[in-house]
This record gives sequence, C-alpha cells and structure tokens, in this order.
Amino acid sequence: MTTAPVRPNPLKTRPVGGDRTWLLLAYTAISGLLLVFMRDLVADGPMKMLQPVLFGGFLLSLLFAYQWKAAPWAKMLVFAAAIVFVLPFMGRSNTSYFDLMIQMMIFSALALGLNIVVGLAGLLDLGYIAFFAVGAYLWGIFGSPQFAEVTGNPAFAGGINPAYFWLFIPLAVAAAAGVGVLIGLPVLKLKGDYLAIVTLGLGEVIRIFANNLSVTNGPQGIDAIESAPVPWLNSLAHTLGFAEDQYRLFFLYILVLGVIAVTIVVNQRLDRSKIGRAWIAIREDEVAAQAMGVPLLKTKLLAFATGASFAGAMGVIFAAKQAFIDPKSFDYFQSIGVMSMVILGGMGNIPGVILGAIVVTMLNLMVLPTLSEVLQSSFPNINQNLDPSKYQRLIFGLVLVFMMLYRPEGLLPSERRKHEMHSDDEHPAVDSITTENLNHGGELGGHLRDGSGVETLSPGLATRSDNERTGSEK
Amino acid sequence: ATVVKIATISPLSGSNSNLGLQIKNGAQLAVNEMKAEFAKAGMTLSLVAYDDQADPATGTAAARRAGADKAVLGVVGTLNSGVVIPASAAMAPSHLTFVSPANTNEKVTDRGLKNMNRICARDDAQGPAGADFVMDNLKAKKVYVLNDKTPYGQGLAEQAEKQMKEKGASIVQSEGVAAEERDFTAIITKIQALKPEAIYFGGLYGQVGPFAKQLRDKGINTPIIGGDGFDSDDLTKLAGSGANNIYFTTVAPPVDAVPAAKNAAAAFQKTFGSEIQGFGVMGYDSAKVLLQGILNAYKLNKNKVPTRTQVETAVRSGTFKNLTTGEVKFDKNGDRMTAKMYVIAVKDGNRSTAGTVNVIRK
Amino acid sequence: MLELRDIHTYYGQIHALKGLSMNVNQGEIVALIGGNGAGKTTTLRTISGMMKPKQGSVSYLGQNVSGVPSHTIMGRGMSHVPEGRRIFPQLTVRENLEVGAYTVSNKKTVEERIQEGFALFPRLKERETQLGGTMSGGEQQMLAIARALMVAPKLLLLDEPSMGLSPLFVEAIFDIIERLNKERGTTILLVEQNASMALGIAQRAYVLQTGEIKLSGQAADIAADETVRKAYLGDE
Amino acid sequence: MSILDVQGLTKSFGGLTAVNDVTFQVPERGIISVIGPNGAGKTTFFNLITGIYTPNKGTIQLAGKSLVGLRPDQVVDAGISRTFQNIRLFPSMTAEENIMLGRGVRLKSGYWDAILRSGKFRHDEAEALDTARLMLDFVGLGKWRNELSTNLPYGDQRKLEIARALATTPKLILLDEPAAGMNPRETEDLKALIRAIRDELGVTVVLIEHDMRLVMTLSENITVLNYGSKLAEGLPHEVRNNPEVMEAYLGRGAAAGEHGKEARL
Amino acid sequence: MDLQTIGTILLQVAVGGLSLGVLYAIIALGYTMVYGVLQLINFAHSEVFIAGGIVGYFVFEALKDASLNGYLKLIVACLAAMLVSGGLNVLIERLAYRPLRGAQRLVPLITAIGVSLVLQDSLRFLVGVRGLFDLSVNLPKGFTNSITTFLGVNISLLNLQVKDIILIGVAGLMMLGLNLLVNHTRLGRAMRAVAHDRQTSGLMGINSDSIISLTFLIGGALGGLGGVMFAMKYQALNAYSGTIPGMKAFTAAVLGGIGNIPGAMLGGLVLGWVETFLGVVSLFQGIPGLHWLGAIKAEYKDLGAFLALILILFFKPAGLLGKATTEKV
Ligand SMILES: Nc1ncnc2c1ncn2[C@@H]1O[C@H](COP(=O)(O)OP(=O)(O)OP(=O)(O)O)[C@@H](O)[C@H]1O
Ligand SMILES: Nc1ncnc2c1ncn2[C@@H]1O[C@H](COP(=O)(O)OP(=O)(O)OP(=O)(O)O)[C@@H](O)[C@H]1O
Ligand SMILES: CC(C)C[C@H](N)C(=O)O
Ligand SMILES: [Mg+2]
Ligand SMILES: [Mg+2]
Repeated sequence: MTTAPVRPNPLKTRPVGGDRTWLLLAYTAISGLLLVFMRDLVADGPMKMLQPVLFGGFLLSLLFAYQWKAAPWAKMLVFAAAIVFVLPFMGRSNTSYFDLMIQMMIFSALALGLNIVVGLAGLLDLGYIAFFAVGAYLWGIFGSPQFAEVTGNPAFAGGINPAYFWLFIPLAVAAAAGVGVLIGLPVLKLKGDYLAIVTLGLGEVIRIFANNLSVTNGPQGIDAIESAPVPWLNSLAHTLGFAEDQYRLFFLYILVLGVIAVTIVVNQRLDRSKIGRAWIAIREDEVAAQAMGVPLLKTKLLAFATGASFAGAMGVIFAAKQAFIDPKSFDYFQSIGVMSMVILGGMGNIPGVILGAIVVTMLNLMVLPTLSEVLQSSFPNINQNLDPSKYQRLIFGLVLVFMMLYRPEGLLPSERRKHEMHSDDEHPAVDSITTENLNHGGELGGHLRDGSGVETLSPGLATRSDNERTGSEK
Repeated sequence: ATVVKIATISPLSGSNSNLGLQIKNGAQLAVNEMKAEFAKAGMTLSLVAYDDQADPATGTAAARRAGADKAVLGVVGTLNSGVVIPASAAMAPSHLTFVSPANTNEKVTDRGLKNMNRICARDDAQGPAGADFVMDNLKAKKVYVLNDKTPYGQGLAEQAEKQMKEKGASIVQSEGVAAEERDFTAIITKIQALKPEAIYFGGLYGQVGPFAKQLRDKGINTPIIGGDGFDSDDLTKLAGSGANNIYFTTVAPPVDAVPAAKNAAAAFQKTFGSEIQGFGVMGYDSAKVLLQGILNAYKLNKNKVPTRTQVETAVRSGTFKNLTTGEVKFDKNGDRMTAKMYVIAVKDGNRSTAGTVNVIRK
Repeated sequence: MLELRDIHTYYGQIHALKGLSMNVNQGEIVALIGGNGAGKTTTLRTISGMMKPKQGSVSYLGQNVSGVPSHTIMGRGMSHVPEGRRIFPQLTVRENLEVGAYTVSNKKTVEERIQEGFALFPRLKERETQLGGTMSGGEQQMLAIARALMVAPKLLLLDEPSMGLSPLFVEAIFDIIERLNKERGTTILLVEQNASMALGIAQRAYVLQTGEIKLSGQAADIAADETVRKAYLGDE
Repeated sequence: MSILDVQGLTKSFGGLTAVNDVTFQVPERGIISVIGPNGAGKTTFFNLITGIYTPNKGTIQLAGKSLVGLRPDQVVDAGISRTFQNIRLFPSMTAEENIMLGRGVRLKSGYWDAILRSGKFRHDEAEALDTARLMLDFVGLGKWRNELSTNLPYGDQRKLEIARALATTPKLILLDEPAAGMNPRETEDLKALIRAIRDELGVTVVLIEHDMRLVMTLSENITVLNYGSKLAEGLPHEVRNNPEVMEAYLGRGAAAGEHGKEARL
Repeated sequence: MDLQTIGTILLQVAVGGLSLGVLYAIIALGYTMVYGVLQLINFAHSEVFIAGGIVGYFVFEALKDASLNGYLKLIVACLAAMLVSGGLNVLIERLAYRPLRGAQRLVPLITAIGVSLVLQDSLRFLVGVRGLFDLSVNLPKGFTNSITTFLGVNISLLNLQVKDIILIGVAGLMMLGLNLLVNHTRLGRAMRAVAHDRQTSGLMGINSDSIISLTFLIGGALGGLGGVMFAMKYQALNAYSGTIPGMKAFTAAVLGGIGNIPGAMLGGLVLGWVETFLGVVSLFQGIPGLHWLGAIKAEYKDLGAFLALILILFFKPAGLLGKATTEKV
C-alpha cells in the first residue's frame, strides 16, 4: 500500500498549446527588457499610460509560464528571473512599484485565505477583512508608540522591541483563527446569505469597535508602527543599491513571498486531502455530506479558522508595511474587494485567485490612477463636475461587470468549478441545464440544499404567514 | 526647459470629493498664475493631481507615486489628517515637502517631520477658539459635544471640550456619530432631553447641514459651533431653513474680506465653473507657498532646479507673502507662526464675520 | 401532432441525441423505452423546449417549435411530467396545482380541475396545505401528475410516471393514462422503465439506445421482440 | 442476534404521525425489506435511524449502542450508512472522489497531517484511494473512475451511491428505493450486487423498494408499514399473501397476475 | 430622572424609530423582492433607490412654478421616480444579471457591486459633486409642520411631523399591497415558483424572464418611492446617500427573514427602533443602578443594529418572520 495517491484528472489544469519553451523565454526576456529600459521614457505625459502596459505585460510572462506548455526549467527560470531580478530591480528604481508589488502579494494572500472559505467550503463571508484587522491591530498596538499609551509606561515610547515581530506573526495567526472560531461557532449554522450578512455585520462590529475604543486609538489610528529589525538584510539591500527608505519594503517583499509560498502550500495541501473533499462536499450538498460522515460544524470551522489565520498573518505584515493603520482600512468595502478578487480570478483555483488579486490591485493602484493622472494633466482646467479622476470607480465598476459577463467562471477557473458553471455557450438552451438545476431543481431551488441537517430556510419569496406545514390530520 | 511639477493629494472621488476638488483646483489656479514666472526661470511648471479617496492606504500609495516621479518637488495636501499622517511619514526619507491646506490634527506637525508643513490652524488652536466663543460670546454654560468619529472631528471636539471644561462649562454629553450618518432622530431626542445651551460639533458641513435642518425643524434653536469643516457655502444650502445660529472657526478668510481672495475667486469661477470655497482658498495659498519655496530654493541653488531637500529647507525657512490668508512663516515643526482665525456666523442663511482671533505660535 | 426530425441534442460536449426522428399522432399513446442514459429524458426535454436541439426540427401541431422556450410551447396545450418530479418545494400542494394551471385564466375551471386532481389522488386532498417539499416520494409523484393535468393537455409527456409508486398506484397510474387517452382523447408520449406495462397500454413504441432509435413499430410487436425482451424486460 | 434493534419508534410532523410506534429488528448479515404504500413513513423511518430526524419516542440501538440523539455523521461513524431516494452525489467530484469522501470517516489523519503531509496522511490517502478503486470495481463502475459523478447514467449513479456508502465500512447499509428508475434487466444486476454486499462484504442490508419482484426474491424478511405503523412482518410469501397487505399495498393486479413486473411476483 | 421624562423619551424613541424604520422598510422591500426571486443581494438597489430620490427632486424642481396642489406635485414626483427606478432596475437585470442566469450565485453578486459603483458615479455626474439640497422650498404646504394635537390631545412632545405620517402611511400600504400580491395572486405564485425552479416554471407555462423583470420593476419602483420619501425626509441628497440606508435596509430585510414581505417591514422597524433607542439610551444613566448606560454613547448605535441582527439570527436563524422549513431527504 505505498501507491502515491494520484490526483483524479478533472482537476488537472491542461497546459495550453504545443511546446512553447522558447516563445516563453523570448516573451519574458523582451517584456522584461522593455520594462526595465523603457521606464524612464514613459515617465511623463500621455506616455505614462504605457507604464501599466509594460508592467502588466511583464507580469503576463508569469501567467504564461504557468499556463503554457514549456520545459519545467524554462518555467522555473522565468519565475526566478522575475522574482529575484526584474521585480526587485523595478522596486529599487521606483518605490511605488515596490509598494504596489507588496500590496498585490498581500491581497493575493488574503484572497487565498478567502478562497478557502468561499471557494472551497462555499461559505459566503463578507466580513473577512475583520481578521486582517485583528492581525494588523495586534501588531499595531504592540509595535508602536500606542503601546506606551495603552500601558501608560513611557518606557514603551517606541512600542515593544520590534524583534517580537517574529513572534507576532504566529500570534496573529492564532488570534485570528481564535476569533474565527469564536465568530464561527454561533453563526456557522446559518445558511447561505444569512451567513453572508451576519459576517458582514460582524466585520462592521469589529471596525466600529476599532473606531471607538481607546486601545486602537479610535479614528485617529495608530502610526509609527515598527517592522522587524533585520540588519543583515538591510546591509544586503544597501549593497544592492536600494535607498534607505526602501529597506523595509525590501525586507517585506521577501517576507511576503515566503508567507505566500506557505499559504499556497497549505491551500493546496488542504484542498487535496480529506478535509478539502469534505469542504467541497458540504458546499455541494450539506445533507449528503453529513450523512456520509462529515461533521458539518467542525469542517466549516476549520475552513473559517484557516482562512482567518492567513488574514491574521497578513495583517501584521500590512501594519508593518503601512506603518499606520486606522479603521478605514478595514471597512466592508475591503471585504467586498477581496471577494471580487476571488471570484474574478476563479474561485477554488489557486493561480486564478492570485491572478484575480493581481488584476484588481493593479487596476486600482496603477492602471486607474495613471489613467486619471494622464487625463488630469491633459485637461488641467476642466469644469469641476467633469473632473476625470472621478471616473476611477466608475471604470472599476464597468471592468467588474464586463469581466464577469465575459468570463463568469473567472479568469482562470478551477476545472471543477468550470464544470459547475456549465456555461453552455454553444447552444444556450432556454435555460441552460446545469448540474445544479438538474439535481436540485434549479440554481435557485438548489439553494434549498443549503440546509444542514434538514432545516432549510425559506429561500424564495416566503410563503404563507401561518404555519401550514402538514395537512389535515388523519 | 526642465519639467517641474507639484502634486496635489486629496479626495477627488467619494463623498469628500467636493472639498478635495477645491484643494486641487485652488492649487491649479496658483500653478496657472505662476507658470510664467517659472518659465522665465527655465522651468516648465505643471500640476499632477492624485486621488486619495480620503483613505490613508490609497493616500500613501498616491504619495509614493508622487515620490517616484522625480519631477515632483512638493505636494499640496491632503484634506484628511488621517491621510496626511502616514503619507508624509512615508515621504519623509525622500524629503518630499508637504504643504497642507487643511490638516488640522496636532499630530500632523507634532511628529517633527522636516517635510510636513501646514498653513491651516491646528485643532488645539481652533478647538479652544471655538470654545472661547461658546463661553465668552454665546455665554453658554451647558454644552453638548458631538463629533463625527473621524480623526478630524474627534480631535477637534476633544480640544474644544478640554478648553470648555477648563473654563468651567458643564459638558452634558460628549459623543460621536458616524460621519456618513444623516439621520439625527436619536441625537435630537437626546438634545431635547438634555437641553444644552450650545452644541459643539466636530464635523464637516455635509453632515452639519442636515443636522441643523433636522434640529431646527423640531423647533430647537440652540447654537451650533464647529471648525473649518463647516467652511463651505453648501452648509447654508444643506441646512436650508435651519441655517441659523451656526458658528465656525476657520483660517480661510471670507472671500469678500480680502481683496486678493476676490481675484482668486473670480479666476476660479471662470476656470472651473464653480465658486471657490474655503478649501479652494487654502489650496491656492498652499500651492503658492510651495511654489515660492521652490523659486527661493532655485535662487539659492544658483538658478538651477533645486533638489527636494533644498525645497524642503526653503519652504520651512521662508517667509511667504501675497497670499489671501496673510503672511506665512513656519515654526520648527512646520506650523504657521501667526495666522488670523475668523469666527464666521451663519444667520438666516447668510454668513458674516463674528470675530477674529490671532493665533501665534512660539 | 408531434414530429421530430433528425434531432441532435448536446449536454456541453456530450452528444445525447444523435439524429433522432419520431412522430406521435393525434390520439395515440406512444411508449419510448430504452436503457439508462439512452436519451429518453433528453428527448422529452427537447420536445418541451427545456433544451434546444443543435440540429433538427421539432414540429408540434404543424408548427416548428424547436428553440421555442418551454413556456410558449406549454401555453399550447402540451404538458410535461418531468423526471425527478420537480415539485415546488416551498409551495403547498394546492399552490403547486394552481401554478400548474398558470395558463388557465378562468378561476372556476382551475377550481374544477383541482377537484378532479383531488378525486384522482385523494392523498393530495388530505394534504392540501402541506408544503410540496415535505411530501413523500410517491406523493410528490402524484402531485407532479396532477399538476400536469391542470391544463387539460392535448399532448402529455410523461417521464417515468410510475417511479417510486407503490404497486397499487402503479396500476392506478396506468389506468389513469389509459382513461385520459380513451375518455379525453389526450395524446400521450410515455417514457417508462416499466416497459412491459408501458407496452401494454401503448399503441406504438420506439426503442432508444444511446441517442438513436433502434427499433420502432406497434407496441405489441415490440413487446414480442426477442432482443427487447432480453434487454429491457428482464427476461433471461 | 439482531444488529439493529428499534423499539417503539415514533415521529410526528405537526398533526401527522409519520412513524408510529414501530418496533423493528434486523438480524446480523440479513437482507430485510421495508415496504408500504406511498407516504407510509418508510423514508422517515430511515431518516430517524440515520439521525436526520430525532424521534419523538422510542429507542434505536446498533449492536447494543444507542443512536438516539446522535448527529448523522456520528451515526455513520457508529456503522450505519445509507443511500437516498433522490440521488445525492457530489456532482463536481469524480466517482472516485465521491467514494474517497465516504471513506473519510474511517481515516485517522487530521488537519495538521494534511498540511504537513505526514506519513499517516499519505498512508490514509493511499488507503482511501485503494478503497475507492476496490469499491468501484465491486459495484462494477471501474471504468467511470475519473468521470464526474453527474455525468454517469442514472442507474450507475445509484450504484455509485451504494459504493460511497460502502466505503464507510458500515455494519449496516440502508438503501432507499435502489431500483427506482432501473429497468428489469438492470434490477437483476442490482439484485446480484445487493447479495454480494451481504455475502462478500458481510454488511447487513435493509432496503425500501416498490419493485416487488426484487423484494420478494431478495429479502429474507419483510416489514410492511402503513400510515406510519407496522402492518405486517414476515417471510416474503407470508407478506405476499397477507390480505391486508394486498388491500393496502399490492393491489388486486398483483394477486391476479395480469401484466407488468409486479404481476410476476 | 422622573417617570414622566422617561416616558416622554421612550415615546419619542418609538415615534422617531418608527419613521426611520418605515424608510428602511420600504427600501428593504425592494431588496427582499429581488432576493426572493433570484437569491441575489442586489447591491445596486441603494443606487436605484437614491436615483428615485434624485428624479423626484428634479420633478419637484420642474414643477416649482406649476399651479398644482403641492400634494399633487408630490404624487407626480413619486410616480416619475417609481417609473424611472423601476425601469432602471429592469435594465440592470437585463444587462448585468440575466446573461449570468446559469452562473454561480456569487457571480451576479460581483456584477451587482460593479453596477452599484457605475451608478454611483454616473448619478454624481447628474447631480454634481455637491449633491442636491433644500427641497423644502418646493414642498407642499404644511408638509413639515409638527402635529401638535391629535383628537384634542396634545402630542407635541412626540415630535411628529406631517411628512412622517405620510411616510408611515405609504409604507403600510405598500406592504399590504405587496403581501397580497405575492401570497394571494396568480402572479405571486408564479414569482414564488420561479424563485424555486425556473425550468419547471417554464413547464408550467410561466415565462420566468418576464416574471423576473416584473419583480425587478416592482422592487425598483418601491426603491424609487423610498428615494422620494428619503428626499422628503432629509431634504438633501447626493449620489452616495443611498449606501448607508441601503445597507441598513438590507440588514433589515435579513433580520425580518429575507424574502418575506412582512418580515422586511418588521425588520425595518426593529432596526429603526434599536438604533434610535441605543442613540438615546445613555440618558437613562440617571436611573439608579443604570449608570453604566452612560458608556453606551450614540456612536454605538450602528453596532447595536448589527448586534441585534446577530442576536436575532442566533435564536431565529431564518430571521424574525422567516421560517425554517424542513427539507425532505
Ligand atoms: N445534465 C446533464 N449533463 C450532462 N450529461 C447529461 C445530463 N443529463 C443527461 N446526460 C447524458 O445524456 C445522455 C442521455 O441521458 P437521458 O437522461 O436522456 O437518458 P434516459 O434515457 O432518460 O435515462 P434514464 O433512464 O436513466 O432516465 C446520457 O449519456 C447522460 O449521461
Ligand atoms: N418534514 C415533513 N413534514 C411534514 N410531513 C412530512 C415530512 N416528512 C414526511 N412527511 C410526511 O410523512 C409521511 C411519510 O413520508 P415518507 O417519506 O416517510 O414516506 P415513504 O414511506 O417513504 O413514501 P414513498 O414510498 O412515497 O417514498 C408522508 O405523508 C409525508 O408527507
Ligand atoms: C475636511 C477637513 C475639515 C479636514 C480636517 N481639517 C482634517 O484635518 O482632517
Ligand atoms: Mg430519464
Ligand atoms: Mg420514501
């Protein structure tokens, strides 16, 4: 009994096309060189719009490396070149790229965490950002002058010894997981959108507390948050020609990479295990799952806590990166944002989710701002009501809508989910018959199956006011 | 010619965008005005406007983007103290100078950053000034204090409350209401029961307007006092029939009080198709301070385009004139040494100056 | 009355019906039999517009209805008892019947037909206000049939109506089918696993195998066919 | 010696008593059928045993251990597994995964094992896969291994459900109308499969069926429910000839032997 | 603190909470209708709702000089707003939700968020950055008058205004009408059938697309009406004004049992009351033994709304009036 478990095939991603090793290398090289050498040429004027194009174009090589059929060494080479050379180089020459890349990775990790909850276990959590807040405030309070305020001990004017940063990552993981369990215990028996709205509410509760309590310094937020002291890395950064104010970002870049790697491994390993199967099972049919021996509450709690713990760890890193946190960074729109990354990218699929995070973050922090800067400088004296910068969110909204209409299954869907989608483009039957509506009587009726045990919550327009469950007596 | 830019960072979208646009357009006006002078010195001047969405994280990212653009020599901004605190800290190592038109929280300058300056009054000047007005002019002894749970509103209300307490007023209640809230049923019920003689509200006109209206609708005519957050023409429009018995402190002079402001107002109206308001005036002045600072640094740098560090020093050490709000000179922390603060009264929908206070920092 | 010509229907990549042609004449009972996955259900779905054939045509009452949405077709006197019953779980028994009569605008007629349904299946009357979803499997099957009868259909498509019914009721159902046909002249297309009984009441039959018609003819002849007996009737 | 012992089981919904004071015993390694008219309470009876409903009254014991109050997943753990009247497979899982999921309840490795890929985990996973293949072959679905369960033909889905239930190594398996939607030919295969479950795997079988040919030839003992109460119990021929059962359930046709499979009892 | 003061405050809370609650309720009805038929949280509803307010406002402006009775103008404004919001909602459904019919449930949720963002900024384009204000100039006479006596009893301390009474009346009528429609008409049954199973509904001759459109029309029209009520109540609005009431209203819908019409109504009221009560509760710190209430300041009132939600769902997982039905396996 030593046969290694083989992954059943519908979950494998199929590489696209024939062997494209050289194409991949060529693409990477060209886009990388373009990015590095054109960056000063496109620094100004309308040409600025090329910045996101070049950067995005280069990032695409990572996607191609993942998707195309190519020699493994070439793929590794592309990843290594990007992560070790090109990206840090860009960061060095332009701090805002550094900031952007780290933010992308933080969101990727958040999206991966939420992916476990929503993508794998099917629990709609609209308050996910609360766990991020737990991590951020945990370190924020201890690792900043706020600690002196809280303890009333001026010895802590700069917070506790920043070396404790390392301790606070696992602490935040534990704390977020703990909060996840605490919140999960009472609410995880709720179904579908009831869960969504309660988690949304809980997210808001945590934010409101942060805004009103004095440990969190209320709306003023906490500033001067420390990061871990890593002198050797700093001197490495120095040798590599990074500016002093980039040292922290350099360190965090490496740290976040590490955390993402761990996140991916955990995500993948759980997905491909008894627990992962149980998550899919409860997502598809709670009653059957339970009747096959899956303990519902425990399994859901595991998903909730695991997802939360990633957010907790990332919170610590976010606090260290921003050096300032306040309740605004944790409002419900942030939860929605992470949710849109997961869905846009492709629920349940790790590369898809990361892609979603990168696309949305890049759109928000690079493409749209650049666009409005270009427009602003082209029309400096425009009527106040027509100001171009105001279309940022509008465009973001349009992008969301069109991306979903164009690829409802996400940019890189998981094979499993793709199947569930059953978009049936070729011949849209009157109402395309999906697995769900075949077995459960419609996507909507399928909602019925959200019931655990046997309780279901009246999904559709609720029926009668009086309780008429059974007929006349016999 | 070398390209030289200044940036504005302010909320251009979202519900604070009205004020953010004022700052941006005020600065744009100053840039338009001084373009020629820069051109003479061989510099092509332009403005880049960044949107911070009133969000600290977005604002910091915007500051980093500005920082990455080597042609940007300084920033006018932001609107919200919560944004400027982390953004200026992030830019401190690269010496990117901020001249703030609107950030009143003490922490903004109390951190002692070299690159952070402001031309507006601090909360601990505004708050006490408002408090003094409540007690000395309105002769109120029972005061209800409300804030909008933003860094600005809360900080300001705290300062005012502190001063009033010191002067022996009784604070019947001090509490908060979310900045987005527009329904004041509960608060008004409370005010009816507590019967204060004055209401101090640390918040913005967008919220105060409806509050005043709802309050007056219930027949309560208690005076409402606040800070520069009230400074918008829209306050009276939003309050409608309730625009009565409202007072606020601000550094921005009433447009008709200063001749310089009148010209700016006319130009603003012509260029952007809407009226200039307090924050537009402040944005205009901040940009002028920054631009004059750059020119000073230019001269010191032997008529070459100055470095950011040089601009930083020049702004901190210079004396700036020809502004709508009077002369600007910064102290060691970047606070304005002397400023005139106005107390504006709103009566029957009309604004008038109810008094002035001279703020002097040592 | 109903004619299918060279129908090809797909589920995504799966080619479920491969050039199927058949017809049902006014006043007939036609049985459609075949093993699991032969495509019987798909055929009915294609007829009633739940699925759109990729190729071929369905004509009903002389009109081409392929690709016409089911709600339009159903408005023209067709009725379909779907596989798996598809009761509206959150509607009461009576409401299920009322929804079945959606296209009937006369309130009195609706009430009459409900009473007829109750007469056919007294259990439904007993459970008039019970939620459809909590009925037992067989009870739901009764409800599904009664619901389909609410429009007094000209053409009735039945997908395994006897599934899950007790022997007593299986007989009753077949009885009802015969009577509908005889007394009201309802044309019936019947899909059944219980092939011998289906062939017992049908005039004609088609045998379907992997999406194609393998055999067709008079029901009695089909019932007598050696291979059919072996494959579908369970004779050794 | 009876493996399952049910005493006085009662369940009502509002005013309706769906299962009324039913006493029921299943001998170890038996094949027992539960029949009865539609709405007699058969499925509800299964739901009570498997913990989906909690009984109003009565006791349920599996090999001496009480099951009342246990959650469904705990009942599976205790050794009772089931299939559903309306098939409930996990549509986006392959046939193999469906079974591996069922096996989960017998696997010892936990959360950390999965993350760390410990030896225990790898052993478990291999074991689950072996079980899945074994079970697929056992029910004759080997070729569908990597097919998504929803793509299987209906009859095969029923068999897959059985395989999934068997993967939990139950002492007792409950089958709710396993032959529904199968033609007589396929029903024959099913009969052989059910026998094999008992003979080769040693699992006790209780089934609900309306297909009398299957019931009469397969079961060793039959319990008849009517309006929630036990109407009759006994050997197939006893039940078949019970006039009350004929009246309530089988109908005259069955006795008269006219047509259809029910006719050929 | 004497009993009379306490009583007065409680009465004022009851009335104030009521007039806030019915506003939530009207908006909540729109959420609940759409949710009921598509199981979709229509994030764009808050914009559909505020669009109604904006339309109503413009109509009012346009009719400023018309020699119509003020209340007639109000009715015209309401009708126009209902038409526009209803139409907008139908349009949204056609463009952003219908193409996603077969897709996962979360997908239309994301397009809904997208549409909401698009609408927010488009509306702002319409009303300008500064929003609209001071509707009161045009309002019917006596509209904001306080009601001081009722049947000869002095009720001035209830703080009741004519507009509150109108608001409450309109909301009550809406709820009754909708409840009748959904539970007792052919159309209502069709809606519920479509909600559960569109395919089978098709087999019953129901055109599910039309039913869904109709539901969006009704939901949107309710939103539009709510928007006008909102504009009347606060007399100022901008493109973002819909967000907070929208979120509260959705909470109310869930709290009452989503998909349930009386539930939405009750949920709105409960929320209105809880919020208002928590806003004033610190007044009761004067009562012996209750001084700790002083810590519950007004800033906690939103917290209270969500805590109420969580608490209620903890004990009644289907909301106040939603009922947990049993799924038969
Ligand atoms: N929703 C679906 N998705 C994919 N394939 C399907 C779907 N429904 C049916 N099929 C496939 O189409 C073919 C025909 O199926 P259909 O349901 O029409 O058969 P049937 O004759 O009704 O069988 P049964 O007797 O089991 O009901 C089968 O190969 C089946 O696997
Ligand atoms: N949750 C419930 N609420 C109300 N009534 C119920 C519920 N579950 C079952 N019933 C009723 O209890 C009775 C027994 O149902 P059950 O499903 O056990 O019957 P059955 O014997 O399995 O019938 P069939 O052979 O038709 O499947 C039925 O009349 C049914 O309507
Ligand atoms: C809008 C303004 C009143 C901002 C405020 N002065 C602040 O510092 O945040
Ligand atoms: Mg079929
Ligand atoms: Mg049953």
